[in-house]
Order: sequence, then C-alpha cells, then structure tokens
Amino acid sequence: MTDRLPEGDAMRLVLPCRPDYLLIVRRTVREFASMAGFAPAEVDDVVSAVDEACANVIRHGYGGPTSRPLAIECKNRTDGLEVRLRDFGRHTDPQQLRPGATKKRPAGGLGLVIIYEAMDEVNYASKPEGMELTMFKSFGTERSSGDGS
Amino acid sequence: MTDRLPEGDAMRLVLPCRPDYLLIVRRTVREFASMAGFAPAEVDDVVSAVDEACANVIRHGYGGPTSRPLAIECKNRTDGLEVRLRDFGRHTDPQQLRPGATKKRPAGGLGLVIIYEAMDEVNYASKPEGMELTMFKSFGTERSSGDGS
Amino acid sequence: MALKINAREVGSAAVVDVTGEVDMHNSPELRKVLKRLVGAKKPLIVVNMSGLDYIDSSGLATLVECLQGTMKNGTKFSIFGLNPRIKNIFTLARLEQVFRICESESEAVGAAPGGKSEG
Amino acid sequence: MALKINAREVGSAAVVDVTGEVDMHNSPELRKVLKRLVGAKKPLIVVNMSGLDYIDSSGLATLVECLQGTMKNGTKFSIFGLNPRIKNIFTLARLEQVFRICESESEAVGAAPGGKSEG
Ligand SMILES: Nc1ncnc2c1ncn2[C@@H]1O[C@H](COP(=O)(O)OP(=O)(O)O)[C@@H](O)[C@H]1O
Ligand SMILES: Nc1ncnc2c1ncn2[C@@H]1O[C@H](COP(=O)(O)OP(=O)(O)O)[C@@H](O)[C@H]1O
Repeated sequence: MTDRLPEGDAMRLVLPCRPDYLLIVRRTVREFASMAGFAPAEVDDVVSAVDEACANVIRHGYGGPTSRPLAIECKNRTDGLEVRLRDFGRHTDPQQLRPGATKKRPAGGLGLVIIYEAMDEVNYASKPEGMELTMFKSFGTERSSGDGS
Repeated sequence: MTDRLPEGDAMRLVLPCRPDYLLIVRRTVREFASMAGFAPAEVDDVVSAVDEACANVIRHGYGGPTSRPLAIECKNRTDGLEVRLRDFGRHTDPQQLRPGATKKRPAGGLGLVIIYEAMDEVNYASKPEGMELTMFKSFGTERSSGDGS
Repeated sequence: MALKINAREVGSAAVVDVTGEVDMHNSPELRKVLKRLVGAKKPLIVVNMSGLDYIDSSGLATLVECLQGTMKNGTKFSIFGLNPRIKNIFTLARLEQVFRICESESEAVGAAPGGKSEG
Repeated sequence: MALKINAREVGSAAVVDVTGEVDMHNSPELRKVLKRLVGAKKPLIVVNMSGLDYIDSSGLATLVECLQGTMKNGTKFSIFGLNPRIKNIFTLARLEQVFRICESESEAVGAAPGGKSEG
C-alpha cells in the first residue's frame, strides 16, 4: 500500500453546493484519507463526517441547493488529518452546532451526532461571510463504542 | 443514471504536484465527467488526457515532484466539458506542445499524442507565472479510429 | 454508484433490496418506497442492505421514520445484510440498538406471519 | 487501486500479471520487472493485463521499451487480456498495431518454444 502522505500536504476541492456533488466529495475525500494512512474504518469515519457536514451546509447554511461554492480542504498532519469546510451561507451560533443543541425535526438531528462521533475535534466558527468548520481525526485511535448515548 | 449537470457548474481541485496524487485526480475527474453526461469511453478519454497533462506538469513544468500546487478546473458546458490546468512552473513555447514537435526520449512522447487524440480542443498558453492548458471535449462525438497516424 | 431500489414479496413480507449509496441527493427515493409499503400496512417490511455501500443521516432518518410508521401500524420492520462499513455508520449515529438487525434474509423474513425464507 | 505485479513461469515463457493502475507514480516498478526478464533473455515474455484498470503513457513507454529489448534479443513479447478501457488507451496512443495482442493466455503462451498453455 501507499506510504503516508508528506506532512503539510493539502488538497482543496471546490464545488457548487448541491446534493448531486456529494458523491464526488465522498470519492475524493475517501482517496485522500486512504492515502493519508488511515485504516479502512477510519477512512469511513472521515467520509461520513465530511459528507454530513457538506449536507448540512446545503440544507442549513445555504437553505437549499445553490451554485454558490463549498470549499473543502484536507491537510496531512504528522498525527492525523485536518479537514476544513468553508461556506458563504448564513451565520449560526457555533454553540448551537452540537448534537442535541437544537430541536430536531422528526428523525432528524443525526448529522451532528455522526460528525462528532466520527472525528476527534470539531470546531465551528463564524466568518465575516459564512461559516468555517475545522475537524481533525488522529491516526490509529479506535473510536469508543457508541453505547454511552 | 444521473442527468447531466447544470451548465456552467464547475469543480476545482488543487493538489501538490506529485505523482502519488494522480490517482485522486483520475478518480475525481472520472466522477465529474461521468456526471457531466459522457459515455463510458468518453469518460476514459477525459481521464487519460487530464492524467497525462498533470504528469507532464510534474515532469516538465516543475522538473520533478514538488509540493507546489497544480489546479484543475472542470466546467460543464451545454455542448461538453472544459478542463483547465494551471501550473506555476517554467514556461515552454506553446508551439512546442504538440505531438512530435520536440525530440522524444526513447519510447517517450506518448503523452501529448494521447492528450490531442482524447480531446477535441487542446490549447496551451503562457501566463505571467507558469502555463495554462485549456482542453475541451464535446458530448457524443466518436473519436476517429487512430489509423491516420 | 447510483442508487437502485427493488421491492419484492416474500410470503406476506415486503423485501426492499437497496443497492449503491443512499445520500441527501437520493434518499427521497427510498423514502417514497418505504412510505408506500408502510401505508399499505404490510405485516412485515424488510430492508436488504447487502448491496449498500453508503448511507448518510438522511437515509438513516428515512429508516427511523419507517420504523416509527410500522410501530404505529402494529406491524414489523427488520433490516439485514449490513456490511462492516454500514454497521460502522449505524454505530456513529448510535442506532445499533434501535433496529431489528438480522444476519440473513431467512432470519429477517422468518418473523413474518406466514412468511417463508428464500435463501 | 494499488499496482500489483506477479511474475510466473509457464513452460519456457515468463508471464507477468499486472493488476490495478499503472501511472507515472508506479510505472518504474513495472519497468524493473520487465527489464530483469529481458536481461534474463527469456524466450517469451507475456504481460497479462486482464486485471489492469488503467495505464498511462509512462506505462505504455515501459511496454515499448520491453518490446524493443526483446527484439534486440531475438526473443518474443506478447500481451493479452486488454479490457475495453485499456484497448481505448492503446488506440489513443496509436499503439494498437505495435504489439502482438492476444485474446487469451493460451494464445499468448502458445508462441513460446516448448511453451504449454495453462488455461
Ligand atoms: N452548516 C450549518 N449551518 C447552519 N446550521 C446548521 C449547520 N449544520 C447544522 N445546523 C443546525 O443544527 C441542526 C442539527 O443538524 P443535524 O444534526 O445535521 O440534523 P438535521 O440536519 O437532520 O437537522 C440543524 O437542524 C440545524 O439547525
Ligand atoms: N506541461 C509541460 N511543460 C513543459 N513542457 C512540456 C509540458 N508537457 C509536455 N512538454 C514537452 O513536450 C514533450 C513531449 O511530451 P509528452 O508527449 O508528454 O512526452 P514525454 O513526457 O514522454 O516526453 C516533453 O518531452 C516536453 O519537452
């Protein structure tokens, strides 16, 4: 298999913010995370987290599909992978962007649960225009089994 | 299968200019070209052209692997797909960037043959810094069989 | 990979084969099929996930809605064929305990009144 | 998909199974294996491409070099198992007429003096 990617190497992907592009996002991020040196289940975690975060930007950040851009940046660090998502949609208080912080639609509210469970660090920030989400996953940490809900 | 992507929709992918990233380039461009509405063999053409053009930027534009960026942009047009490659490497006279224009290494010189055969339009241009390659492939044109070499 | 959904009858059970990837883009398709089966008050609805490569929160929410619908109906709902990748997503979403997850179609369909296994 | 290269003997022929994708990153691996076989003056070198998903110009150049090497040696070189995607790339590079392209391993290996087909 491939060795780990060099530290600091980054990939940037910019796409219109629409659901039909999520498949490209998953494929591209999957490849980068595999090359970065994650185990298969960890790669799956990263793919789910990024997919969910992008879906939320479409649904909530832009309030629906739009041709406005969504930028995804993946960056290798010696200890893991950093993913940064930048949108230019509406502001939301970062405090609200935690699992269970807002009232859920029926059977909704699973996206943030997945994001926080899949990644080791999740950080939403308001920008002058739009929001930025920074996530980090370290290599080789087994996620605790999800029985403490 | 998916409908064609909306006209004008663009994807931008930026990566360090190194051979180990070519796999991500191929996967990502393959997905975008499939979604754009090409037939499988046409998708293969686009993937080969972009892969070869990127390899040339690494090999000749930057003179070897580097962490400096290579930017790939794919844009849907009603009649086909436009691909733009931007590097920040050395200049080469665009007139030289045609199949057979320069003396080949032994068994070399196949990259430009593939690029020109796979795409309908190929255009190299010098920029203040680096080069820009613009390629276009239209939907549903059967490539002439390669016997007219 | 494109999503494919195929509904078939096995005894009195409705088995839905879901193949490919379910995401925000196409989960409404799955929702439509499951909603119709819930509305038809099938005694047992079974989702076959053995061809599934990915499911996102909107797909999971669709399954939760279906489960809730069957509970209101007094009917049953099972899923089977979760590969490790899909199991992992159920774990991430903390849904492993919520569904009746079976190992095989025969186990899943066996719960239907009068249902006969295929495999 | 990672590149896998496996060389085996079939009668007096050397058969090289190439699986995955050959590109600028990994074509030196293929070059090393083929160069060694050319140097060993194998009477017949056969490349099995039935597991190949992609090949770029550096991989094609590697095959051309191998062909040239065998011609100097007075030995033979065949390839087989090209799927439509790989055939398309040979066409793009205008190399369809350059190689002895066989339909099967038995056809490819049959050309070896004393060579016996496997399949
Ligand atoms: N990118 C975002 N921008 C604005 N609000 C968001 C964003 N992501 C999540 N939210 C808010 O957090 C809530 C929970 O999100 P999530 O767990 O993904 O579930 P759902 O999208 O199903 O509601 C959303 O309903 C929304 O109010
Ligand atoms: N992006 C580029 N920048 C500078 N020179 C290039 C570039 N692409 C191709 N060339 C020139 O064109 C020649 C032919 O390229 P190609 O057909 O790909 O074959 P090869 O790379 O095997 O030499 C190269 O040897 C090089 O001199």
